[in-house]
Amino acid sequence: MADGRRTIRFTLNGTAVAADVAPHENVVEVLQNAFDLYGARESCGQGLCGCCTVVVDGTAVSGCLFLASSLDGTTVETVEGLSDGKNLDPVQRCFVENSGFQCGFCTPGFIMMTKQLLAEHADPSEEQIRDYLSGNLCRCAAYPDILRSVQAAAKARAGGGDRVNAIS
Amino acid sequence: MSPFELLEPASLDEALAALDPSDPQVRPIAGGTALVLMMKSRVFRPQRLVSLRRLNGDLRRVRVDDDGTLRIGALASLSELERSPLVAKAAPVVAQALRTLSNVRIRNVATLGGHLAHGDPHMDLPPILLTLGTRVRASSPTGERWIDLADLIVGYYETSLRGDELITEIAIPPLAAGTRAHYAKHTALSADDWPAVGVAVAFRRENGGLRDARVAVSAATERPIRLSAAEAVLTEGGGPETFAHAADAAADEVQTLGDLRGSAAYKREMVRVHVRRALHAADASTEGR
Amino acid sequence: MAGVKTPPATDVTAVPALDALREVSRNVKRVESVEKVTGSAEYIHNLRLPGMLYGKIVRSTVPHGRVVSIDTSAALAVPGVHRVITGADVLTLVKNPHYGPAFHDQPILAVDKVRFVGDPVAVVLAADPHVAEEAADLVEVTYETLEPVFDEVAAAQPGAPIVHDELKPAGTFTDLKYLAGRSGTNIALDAMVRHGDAEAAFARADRVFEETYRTGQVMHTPLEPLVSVAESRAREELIIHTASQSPSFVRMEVSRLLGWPENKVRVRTAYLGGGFGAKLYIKLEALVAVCALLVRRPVKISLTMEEQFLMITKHGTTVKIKSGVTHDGTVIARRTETYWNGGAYADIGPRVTQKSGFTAAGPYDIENVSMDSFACYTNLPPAGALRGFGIPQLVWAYESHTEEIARELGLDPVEFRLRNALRDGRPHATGTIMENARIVDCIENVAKRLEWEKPFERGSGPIKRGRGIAVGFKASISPTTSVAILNVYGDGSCGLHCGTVDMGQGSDTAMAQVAAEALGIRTEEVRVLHPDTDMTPYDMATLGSRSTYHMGNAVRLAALDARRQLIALAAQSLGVPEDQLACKDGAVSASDGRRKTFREIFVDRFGMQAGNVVGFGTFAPEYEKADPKTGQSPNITPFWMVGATGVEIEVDTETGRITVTKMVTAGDVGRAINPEIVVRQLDGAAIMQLGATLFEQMIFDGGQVVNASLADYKIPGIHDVPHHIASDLIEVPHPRAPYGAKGVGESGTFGVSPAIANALADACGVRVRELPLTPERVLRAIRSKSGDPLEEA
Amino acid sequence: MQTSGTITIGAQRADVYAFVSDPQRLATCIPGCSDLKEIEPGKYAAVLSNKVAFLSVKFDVVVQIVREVPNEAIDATITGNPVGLAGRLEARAGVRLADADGGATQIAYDVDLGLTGKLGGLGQPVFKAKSEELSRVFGTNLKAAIESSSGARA
Repeated sequence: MADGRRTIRFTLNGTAVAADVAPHENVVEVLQNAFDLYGARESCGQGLCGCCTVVVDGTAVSGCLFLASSLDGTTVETVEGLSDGKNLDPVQRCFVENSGFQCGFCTPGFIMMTKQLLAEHADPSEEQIRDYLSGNLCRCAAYPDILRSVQAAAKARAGGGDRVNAIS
Repeated sequence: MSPFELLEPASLDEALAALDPSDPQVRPIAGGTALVLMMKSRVFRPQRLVSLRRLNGDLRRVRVDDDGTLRIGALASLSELERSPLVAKAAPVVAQALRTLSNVRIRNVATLGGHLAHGDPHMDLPPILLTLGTRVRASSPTGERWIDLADLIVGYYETSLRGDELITEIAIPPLAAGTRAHYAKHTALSADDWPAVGVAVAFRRENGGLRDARVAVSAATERPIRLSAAEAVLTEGGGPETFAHAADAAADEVQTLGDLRGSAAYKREMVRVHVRRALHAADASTEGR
Repeated sequence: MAGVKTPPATDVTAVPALDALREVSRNVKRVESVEKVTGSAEYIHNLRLPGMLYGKIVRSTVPHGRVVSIDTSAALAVPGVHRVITGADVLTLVKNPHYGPAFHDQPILAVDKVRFVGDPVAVVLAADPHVAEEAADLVEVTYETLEPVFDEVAAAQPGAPIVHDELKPAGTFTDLKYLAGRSGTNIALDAMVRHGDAEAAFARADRVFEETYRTGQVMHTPLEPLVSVAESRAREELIIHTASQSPSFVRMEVSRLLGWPENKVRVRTAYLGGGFGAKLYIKLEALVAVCALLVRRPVKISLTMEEQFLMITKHGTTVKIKSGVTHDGTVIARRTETYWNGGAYADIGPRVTQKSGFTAAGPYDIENVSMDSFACYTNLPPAGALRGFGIPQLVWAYESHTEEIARELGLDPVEFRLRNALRDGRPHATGTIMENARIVDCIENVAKRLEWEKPFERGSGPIKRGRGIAVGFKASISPTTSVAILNVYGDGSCGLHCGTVDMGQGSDTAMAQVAAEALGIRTEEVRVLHPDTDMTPYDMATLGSRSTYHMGNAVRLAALDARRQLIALAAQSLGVPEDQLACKDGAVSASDGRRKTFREIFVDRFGMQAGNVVGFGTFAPEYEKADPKTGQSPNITPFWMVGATGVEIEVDTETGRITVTKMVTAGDVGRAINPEIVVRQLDGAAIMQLGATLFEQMIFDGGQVVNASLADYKIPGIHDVPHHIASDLIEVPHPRAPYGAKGVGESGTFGVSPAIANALADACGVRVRELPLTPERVLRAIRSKSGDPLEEA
Repeated sequence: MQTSGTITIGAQRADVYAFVSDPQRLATCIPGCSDLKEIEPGKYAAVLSNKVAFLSVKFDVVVQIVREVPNEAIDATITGNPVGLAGRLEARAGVRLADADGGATQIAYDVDLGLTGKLGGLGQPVFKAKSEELSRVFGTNLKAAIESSSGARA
C-alpha cells in the first residue's frame, strides 16, 4: 500500500509550520520527529495519563490518540510555547515554587491541563481542580503539591500583573 | 500502527460515499479516542479511515425543536454537551454524568455519535439516554432512518448500523414535566476508572405513583439495556419499599458478565444497590422538571 | 589524578547541631526545576541517534515451553525490516548469554526454553518503529509446551513443574554461591533466621495465633517506560544510554557477558521518568547492546506501557505467621514462612527474600523467633524490588496479624504494639543490637495524629467509619559501596561526579546540599553530573533508600577532601597554618579576617584561573554477613528505616468500597537534608502503596496478564488522594549518616496496607487477609460475616 | 475462560455420535471454520475466521482428538495462532452424549479457552460474549444438521 504521506500545515506555538506525515502517525510523533519537541511524550498510549497533552485549537487533547494528519489547519500549543526561554509562565513558576513534580515526566501534561483549567475557571475549587486533573497521572504521586501549585497559579492570576494567558 | 488510507471529506455525502459496506476495514473516524486505541493494539487494521473532522453545520449543532426535542448533531463533542445550556436544561442528568465521564481531553474530542456507534458496553451515556427514550438518525447514501437507541447497540462492540451508515443526529424527546432522573456510576478500582456498573433511572411522580419509570444498566452487561421487570415493579407504588423491590427485580433479571472489575455475582449485587440508590437520588433531586 | 583514597568508614565527625547547618535542612528548590516544568529535562526516552534502528521484541505466547523453531521469513519480507535477531544470533557474540544480579538465569533472548508469556524470543529491527512492530507480529515461533506452575506455594512443593533445571548463582554475592548446581527445585533461595526456641515457646504460650496473608503481583508502571539505546562507533567500544537505576551494574554485567574489560563499555543515563525499582540491575541493556554490535548501528528499544508489565513486577507473596502470646499481651514466640513468587527469573528476588525476609517477624521484641523465606520460581513475569524491597508485603502480614492478636486479646492495638516494640539496645532476631530505630516514636506519632485517645465517629447508614495504624521497619541493603568525586574548577564552582540516579526522589538536590554544606558554598553553586560510567565513579545502585546514607557519606567525604586541599593551598598563600583556617562562603579565611576565595586560591597557585582540586570519597559501611544456618549477625545493617501509617476510612458496606479520608505517615529520617522533599517522598510513597492496597493487582489467565494497561490496571489518580494527608518527620540524627540523614524513599509505603485493613476491621469487624482490598473482596467478607454470603464467582 | 451448555437433538445417540466424531461434518457446523484437513490420524488443521464486532480475527488451528469413547464422549485440544498478530489460542473441548426423552440425545459440551498475546490482553469479556454467541450458533447448526441428515423429527 502507498504510505499516503502528505504535507500538513499548522501553527505551532505561534509559528506557521509544515510537516510531512504518514496517516498512522500521531501528534506526539510529529512533534518529536519534525520539530524536536519532547515535552509531550507518550506513556500509557491510551489517553489516560496525560503525559502527551497538547492544546489544539484551544482545547487540550491527548497527542498519543490524535492523528497527526488532523492537525492540518489547526493551531497547536505545547509546553515549549509557554515560556520564552527566559521567563516562566506563572503556572510553570507556581509548579516550581510549590514543587509540583518529582520525576517530571508527567509535568508538562499537568501544566498544559492547568492552563486550560484556569482559562475556563479563574478561581477553581479543590473539587474542580481534582475533576479537571483526574485524567493526568503522576506515579510519584506528587498530587498534594500539584494541587497546591494549581491553587497558587489561580491566586497569581487573580492577583493580576502576571503573564497568564488563556490558551488559544 | 500500520499505514492506511485517510480520507477527509468536506461533506456528509462525500463521507457516506467513501464508506464501504462490504469491507469491515473501512471505518469512519470522528474523535478517534476509541478507534485509535484498537489500531494501536493492532487488533484493528483499517484499510481506509473516513475522517469526519471537516464536516460541520447541523452535525455539530445542539438545538431544541419547537416540540421540545433536544437534537444533538452526532459530531458534537462531549465537552460541548457538558457546557451546553440547552443540554443542562433539557437533560440535566446527561450534563451531570459528563463531568466524570473519562477525562477532559477525551471529552474534548470524543463525539456523541462516536460514543454510541462504538458499541462499547462500558460507556456512561447509553444507559442514561436509554431512560430518556433517545433515538438516533442513521444516514446512508440511500437515505436515512431513525433507530431506537435500544435497537442500536446489539452486542459487545456491535451495533445495528450498516457499513455505509453514519449516525448523524441524536434526538432526546422532551421529558414530561416533573421527570426526575439520576445516573449512578460504580467504580471498583481507582476513582477515575471506567464504571464497573452504571445505572440510570428516570421517572415522574403523579398522584402518589410513579409514571414513565425507566431503569437501564450498563458496564455489567453485554450491552446497555433497560430492565423491564424493575420498571414494571415501579408502576406499583412510589415508596422506599417499591424502590427496594424494583432493585431486587433488576438484580433478578439482569444477565451480568463478570470481568476484572467484579464477578457476575458482584455486579448483580451492585445493580441491586445502585438501582435502589439511583431511584432515591432521583427522587430527591431538585433538577426534575 | 591521584588514586582513590579510602578513608575508613568511621571517619565521620559528630553530627553538627541544626543551627550550625547552612545548606542541609534547607528547603532548596530542586536543582532541575526549570527543565522539568518547561519540558526540556533530558530523558533517555527522547534520545535519537543518526542511523538508529528501533527494536520490537517478539514474545513468548506460552507460559512454559521449548522453542522448536523460529520462522522469520514473513517478518523479513516486510519492506523496511533491517534484521530479525534471535537467540542463535546472540550466541555468536555471547557464549553464555544469561544474566541477572543474583542468578545468571535470564537469557538475552530465549535459547532453549521460554518461561513466561512475554519472555523475549526475538527482536525485529527497523528504522521505522511502526514497521518493526508490524513485522514482529509476523515472526512465527513454534513451541513444545511444558506444564507451567504459577502459584508460589505450589511451585515450592515437590513434584511441581521445574522452571529452571539448575540454580546458577551469579557469584556477585558470595553468600549465594552455596546454591550452585542445585537442581530439581523451584526454590531459588531459602533464607532462615533462628533466635531462641520458637517451638518450645509456643508450647508454653497462653494463646497461639496462626494465619496466612497474601498479596498479588503489582507493577511499578513508571510513566517513562523502560528504554535503552546502544551504539558502537568503534570496534570493541560500546555506549549504552539507558533509563537505569544502576549504571555501574549494567556496565559490569554487559562487560562480563561480552568478555570485555569494563573500560570499553560506557553506560550513561539521564533523568528517569520514575523508577521505583523497575529500572534496576539489568533489563533491556544486554539486548540492545547485542543488537547494536550485530548490526553496527545504534539500536533503541523502548517498551510500551503494556510491555512493562512483562518486564518486572513486585512479588506476590504468601506469608504464614504463627504467634505465641501470654495473657498480659507479650508476644513470646513467632514463626514465619514467606513464599515469594519470583516469576520466571530471579532478578533481585533472592536478595529480597533474604534481606527483607529477616524482618518478617516485625519490629517487635520477641524472644523466640523462627523465620523461613523462600524465593520461588514460577511461570509468571519476573519479580524484583518495588519501593520497599519486599517490606510492604511483610508488614501487610505481620501488622494485620499483630492487630488481630490485640483485638482478640481485648487490648488496645496501639498499647499492644508499644508494649512489644523493639527498642534501641535490644537484640533483633538476627542478634544485631537495635540502634537509632525510632519505632516507638513513629507509633506514638501517628496515634497522636489520629487522636487515638478520643472517641471516634462511627458513621451512619451503610457507611461505616474505622481507623487503623501499622508500623514497619527495614534494614538497609548491605554491603554496598558508593564513590563520589567533587571537582572544584578554577573559578570556584564545582561539579559533583556521582552515580546516584535522580528518578524524581530529588537526589541531585540532596547531594548538592551535602556537598555544599561540607565545602562551605551554596547548593546552587554545585552542578551534579548525571551518571556516566566514563565520568562518574562507581555506585552500587540507586535502590532501597540507600543513596542518602551511602552516597551522601561518599559525597561528604569527597567534599571534605576537596576542602582539605583548598585549605592547604590557602595556607601557603596566606602563610597561615591550616588548622587556623576556616572554609565557608566559597572562601578560606583566617581568624584575622584575611580570606582567599576559591578562585583566588587557584590564581595564587597556577598564576591564572586554572587547575582543579579534586576531592574523593568512598563509603562502604561495616557489615557482617549472617550465618546461613541461623541468620545471626552482630551487624546486619548500617541503619534501620522505620515508617508508620495511620488512616481513617469510610466503608460503603453495601458495595465494599473503601474511601480513605485521612492518611498520616511518620518516617524516621535521621535528619532531613531537604525537609520539603522528604515529606513529599513519604506522601508519595504512601499514595503509591494506597493503590497497591485498594486496587492494583496484575490479573493472570493461564499465565497471560490480562490487564496490562493503565485502562485496566488502575493506579491512583488525584481523586484517590485522601482529603487529609500529612507526613511527619521523626528527626533524630544518625551518628554515622551524613549530617544524620537516613534514607526515606520507601518508609512511607510500609504501614499503609495493614493500616487500612485494620481500619476495615475496626469499621465492620471483618478481616481480609489478601491484597488488594477490592470492593468485591470487602463486600464478600462483610456479607459472609452477616450470614448472607454473595454467591460464588 | 469457560463456556458450557447442552443441546438436545432429535436423533439416536449412535447417529449423533457418528456425526460429531466425523470432523468433516462437524466442521460444517462450526461458525467460521474452513479448510479442514487431516494432517495425521486424529489430528486436523483448519482455519477459524470470525468477526468480533468490526474486528476480523483469523486463527490457524490444529485440532487433536485426545479421547474418544464411542457413543459417549469426545475430548479434543485446539491450539492455534491468530494470523498476523502475536498470540496463541489454546482450548480444551469436551462433548458428552446422553439419552434424552423421546429417543433424543443430549449433548453436553464444555470449552475452556485460553488466549495469549494481543488478543489475550484485549479484554476477555469481548471474547466471552463472543464465544457464548458462537456456542449458540454452533448448537443451532449442529441440531439442524444432524436432524436433517438422520432424517429424524425436527
